[in-house]
Amino acid sequence: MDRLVKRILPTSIAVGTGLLVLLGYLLPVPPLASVRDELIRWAVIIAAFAFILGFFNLLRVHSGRARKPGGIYSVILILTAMTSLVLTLAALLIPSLRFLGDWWFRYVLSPLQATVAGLIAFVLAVAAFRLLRHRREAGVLVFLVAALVVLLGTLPLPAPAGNWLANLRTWWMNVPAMAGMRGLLIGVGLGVLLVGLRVLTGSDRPYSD
Amino acid sequence: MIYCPKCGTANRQGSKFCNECGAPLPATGLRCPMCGAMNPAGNLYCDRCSARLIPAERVPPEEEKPERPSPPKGISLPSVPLGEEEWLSELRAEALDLAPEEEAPGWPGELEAPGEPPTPEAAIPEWLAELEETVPEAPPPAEKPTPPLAGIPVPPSGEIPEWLRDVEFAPPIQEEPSAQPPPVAEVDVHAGMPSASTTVPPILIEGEEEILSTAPAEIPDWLKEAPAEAPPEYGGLVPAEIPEWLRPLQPREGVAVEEEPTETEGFLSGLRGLLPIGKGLDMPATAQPLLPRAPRPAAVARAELLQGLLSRPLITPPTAEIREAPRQSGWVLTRFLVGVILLAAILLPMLVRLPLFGPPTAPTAEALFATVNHLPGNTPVLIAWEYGPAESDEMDRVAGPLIEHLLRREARLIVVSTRMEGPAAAEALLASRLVDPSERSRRIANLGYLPGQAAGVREALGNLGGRTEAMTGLPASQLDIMADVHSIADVGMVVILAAQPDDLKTWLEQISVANPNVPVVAGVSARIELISTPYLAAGQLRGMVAGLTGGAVYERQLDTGWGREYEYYLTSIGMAQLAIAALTVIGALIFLVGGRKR
Amino acid sequence: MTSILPWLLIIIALGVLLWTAIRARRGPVPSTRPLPAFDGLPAELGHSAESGAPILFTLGSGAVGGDRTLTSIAALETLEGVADAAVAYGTPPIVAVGDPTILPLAEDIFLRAWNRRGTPERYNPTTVQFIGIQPTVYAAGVADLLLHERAHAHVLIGSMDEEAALVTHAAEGRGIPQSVAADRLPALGAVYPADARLAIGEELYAGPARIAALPRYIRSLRAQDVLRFLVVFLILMKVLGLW
Amino acid sequence: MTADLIGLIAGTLLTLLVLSYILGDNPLYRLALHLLVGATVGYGVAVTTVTVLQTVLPALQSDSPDRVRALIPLVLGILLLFKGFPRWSAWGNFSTALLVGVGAAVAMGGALVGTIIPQTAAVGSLNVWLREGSAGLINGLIVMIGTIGALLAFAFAVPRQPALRRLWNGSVGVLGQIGRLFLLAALGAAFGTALTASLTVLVGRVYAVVTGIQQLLTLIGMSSG
Repeated sequence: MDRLVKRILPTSIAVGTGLLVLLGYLLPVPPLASVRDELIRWAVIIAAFAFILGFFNLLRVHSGRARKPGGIYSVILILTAMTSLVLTLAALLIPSLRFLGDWWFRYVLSPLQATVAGLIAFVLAVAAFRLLRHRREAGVLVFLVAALVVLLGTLPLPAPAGNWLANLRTWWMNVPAMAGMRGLLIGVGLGVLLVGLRVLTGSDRPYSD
Repeated sequence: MIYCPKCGTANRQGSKFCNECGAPLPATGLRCPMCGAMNPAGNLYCDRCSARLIPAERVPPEEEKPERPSPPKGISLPSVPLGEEEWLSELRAEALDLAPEEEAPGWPGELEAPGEPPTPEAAIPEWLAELEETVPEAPPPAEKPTPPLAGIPVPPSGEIPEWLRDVEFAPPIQEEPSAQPPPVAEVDVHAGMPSASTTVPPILIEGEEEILSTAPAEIPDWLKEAPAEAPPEYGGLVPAEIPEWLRPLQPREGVAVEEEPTETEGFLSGLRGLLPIGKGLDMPATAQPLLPRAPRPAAVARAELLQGLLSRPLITPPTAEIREAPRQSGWVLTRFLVGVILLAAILLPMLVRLPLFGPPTAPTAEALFATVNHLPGNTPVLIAWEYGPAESDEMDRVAGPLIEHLLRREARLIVVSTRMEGPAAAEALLASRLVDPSERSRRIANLGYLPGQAAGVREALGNLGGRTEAMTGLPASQLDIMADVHSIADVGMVVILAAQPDDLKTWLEQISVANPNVPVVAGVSARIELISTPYLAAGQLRGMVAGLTGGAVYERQLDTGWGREYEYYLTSIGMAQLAIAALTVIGALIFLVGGRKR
Repeated sequence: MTSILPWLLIIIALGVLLWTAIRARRGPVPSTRPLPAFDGLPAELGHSAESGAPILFTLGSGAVGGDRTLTSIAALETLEGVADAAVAYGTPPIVAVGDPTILPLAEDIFLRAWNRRGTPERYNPTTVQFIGIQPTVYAAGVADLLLHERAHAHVLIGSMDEEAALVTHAAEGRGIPQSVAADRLPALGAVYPADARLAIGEELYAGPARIAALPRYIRSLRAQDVLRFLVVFLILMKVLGLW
Repeated sequence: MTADLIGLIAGTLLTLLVLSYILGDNPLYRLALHLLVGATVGYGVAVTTVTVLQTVLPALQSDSPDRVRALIPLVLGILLLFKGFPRWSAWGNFSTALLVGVGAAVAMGGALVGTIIPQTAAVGSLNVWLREGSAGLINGLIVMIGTIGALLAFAFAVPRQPALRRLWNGSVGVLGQIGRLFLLAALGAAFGTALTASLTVLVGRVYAVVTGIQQLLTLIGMSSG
């Protein structure tokens, strides 16, 4: 019984659904394709429940951290999470309260998210400055050149230098970078393919012991 | 399972070479408990001293489970048989010469002395030493058997004093005296979750009567069987030598004697007090009759103290602070300077006008402008709004002019998004670009968030009419602007606003299946320009606005009031890019000349 | 042709897996090249046990159930490879996940590891931490962990984009040794300059083979190599107009 | 109006707090960050919950086939919640198994149909190169060599027999070295584009702060004067 619940059934579920969905991709004929989409829809609904797990994990972690020094941040986080949850739910379920959700999204969520995204530019700049500190292979020069070409190529610098750089950038994007990107993509595809095969043959079972 | 001596990989029983590094594998087998000779796996008697290797009631593991993955996955921990036999044999050895000095007062000393599994402090150095000479291929702990307390599952074999086993290997213990002790490997792999979750392991030592009862059964064992090892020292081990703290636990005569297992096979048959391999497991059954008279309070106190020590966490984290690596020279400074320069470069153009850059050029954007310009009025346009607030600072300026152009062309905008924040982000921009808010219901239908990536998109494309308007909550079929739009087939144009490569790919793939001949254009982030250009070349995209530059070009063609903002932006970004390029080159030179720090 | 190609690839891959499985019995198998990003991990684990400070694992934000599932699975398998030893040494890592669907799978790894140790009661439900949904927010959250929690080393393995730079930046500032394995171009571009041992692209999928070193992982690397040459062959055929 | 005013102030302030990270990690930044994490998680949970309810509930009210179709994922979803309790965790295995199975297939399908085959085809499509004449041909060849090289750069196997190994290093090894350079070319380009994109965002934020402050000043000016 134990084995059945913990091992055999899950494995058969994973392998079965997996094969069905894969079939749906490889020969997208009506019955298979619709089965595939149905299963994917299920996965979406189940994944939504994972959000609840995640939410409680977050609360658990931070309620634990709230007692440690610096716990004030965790307290703030929990409070914000609750506020955000309530406001958004209200906005989505009660049209008359929509303005609350919109306000929250527009003046709190958006600026914060956008600014953190902007910080990426800064950390990348720092990384660029320290590029040669850590990487000492010959290839790093290629990286350096590529970064500079792309960086300066986007600038609307006055002609002729501007045009020349822009063309160089376009060429770089479409030829050397393209080659590297394709090699990378195909390689990753192969990696994915094999992990997938391991899962679909039931030899890898991340969902059970 | 054979563990490669070179790299520690777990190889299946019987392989000659390591699957990982190809090194030849030792023909592992059981080590004879008597003479220490290695015997081929499956031997019943030692080749050298023909002592029995495997207890009669125990089937050699490899027969039970020919196909076994390595018990502890990962950095493969020591091979089970070896580990067991080794530290046990040394345990016996130590026990002999250390027994006397147990008289010495001071608990810790006493505890460690009789070669019971070393405490963490003792354990760590062993594998640490390994770690020092780590070669990439060789996960160190693989090579030496680590003492059980350092966390290697040791098979539930009889040699270990009972009370210790309770502490160590709770799950493997089976209550049935008859049941054969499963080889630990099996416990790990299969019983792994089941066994432990079902049989709740005995709390480290519940109730001292367990100790009191079991200790007598066991302690004498290794004391008594000493002669089998080295007769001369026997004198040194007369019961008189039993440390004072153990004396109360000493069994009364008679009980212990009938306790002793008698070997029935092998040339040792008839002898008593041999290591009862596996026998020791039937403790609970035999425990009852053994209960001694009410233990002396002193004994109880000691037993409790003993428990206290044993029930401490297996490894007490050393007090050593984390190695707070010295901030790499000038990290803070570098960071600060780069930050200041960056901010300066961005702010400068907003304060003083810098006629630094010529007008931006973006042929693709101009092409797209032409395409949209020829759009017949009142065309339903499906907009895949694939960006959230994190990208909206860039994407709003890519999408803005395009959206405004569409609105001017009197198009009907049907917005969907596979991003959670998509619909809200869309509302924000639409509000800013829609001249007359009352127009909204006639111009825009925001059909909201499509969960499920590709599948969600497929579903939506097939059934646009079946969705609900996110803002008003009305079913799409009731919106007059959706009156004649039921699926992708009724849409005159598709606009993909994407900041992530996957989103663009997903939409293009799905649309090419659902309705190959609807024109598709895109407004993309500069980040995915590289990945988008092939689609443009292949004709899957009829036009594209890429990055702020593209947006600016489009804006200029459209000539709305936003031109100035774009000018600021472009100059600031240009300055920042120049600054970063300069920083990169300077940094490169510094570190090239200065060489690697640290 | 194009329609049968997927089948061809799958069948050949399966064939290689089977063949190597049989062949693994006798004779040596060619070794795989070392990958510093992973090979240093066991040592780091030991050092972390020594210092009592955990290793921080960043598993990225690839949702299980979506099209980045297998990247996350590969990351999880790599994590499982170190779980047993980490648990045995008594310093389980901190695992920061960026998508709730990875959470239960990552938690199971440590539940199982503690069960194998025979002390399930020592499993700590906050070993795996859900940091945030939106990738950038997740990255910033992990960076904050790195800056303010006791972490001995940092391992980033999973599906991320350029926001990964926020994380590596933090680790670098703290002077924490780190390994990064990413398979998406933006992430790779962003972390390449960082002070980290790097595993690029499909090397990420070799993580389990280097760490857990189970024969099945190594076999699948073989198959991957065979397919690699098949693809090269296909490219050449295409150029010659034979496909 | 007042709501928008408060919002404007709040937004500008929060932006400033986050931007302060540029000058160094500090409590204000951490405050803003924790606000952000909380806000996004709360928002996400709310949106997903509502979306699921909207998709599942109607189906549940409808007749048999649809109800079953909605019920199965619902049950599996609830089972998934068992993962929150270590004791009952095993009951969630069904749900995680389905997620893993479906996800694996989706990813594999994408990799096969969406990446490996089209990309392979694109690399070797001679006719496309020739569209741009000789230059196109040269570029095409460069792309081909680069792609093959990049692919071989990842080769994991290393033959053990010395002779074979020498041969290997001579062929695959060399191509791999070349490929590595192309990989780095792509990485550098990715770095550049990522930098450009995130710079745009950063500039946007700085711009937002500046304009925000301007607006506030004007508002104060109006109220005072």
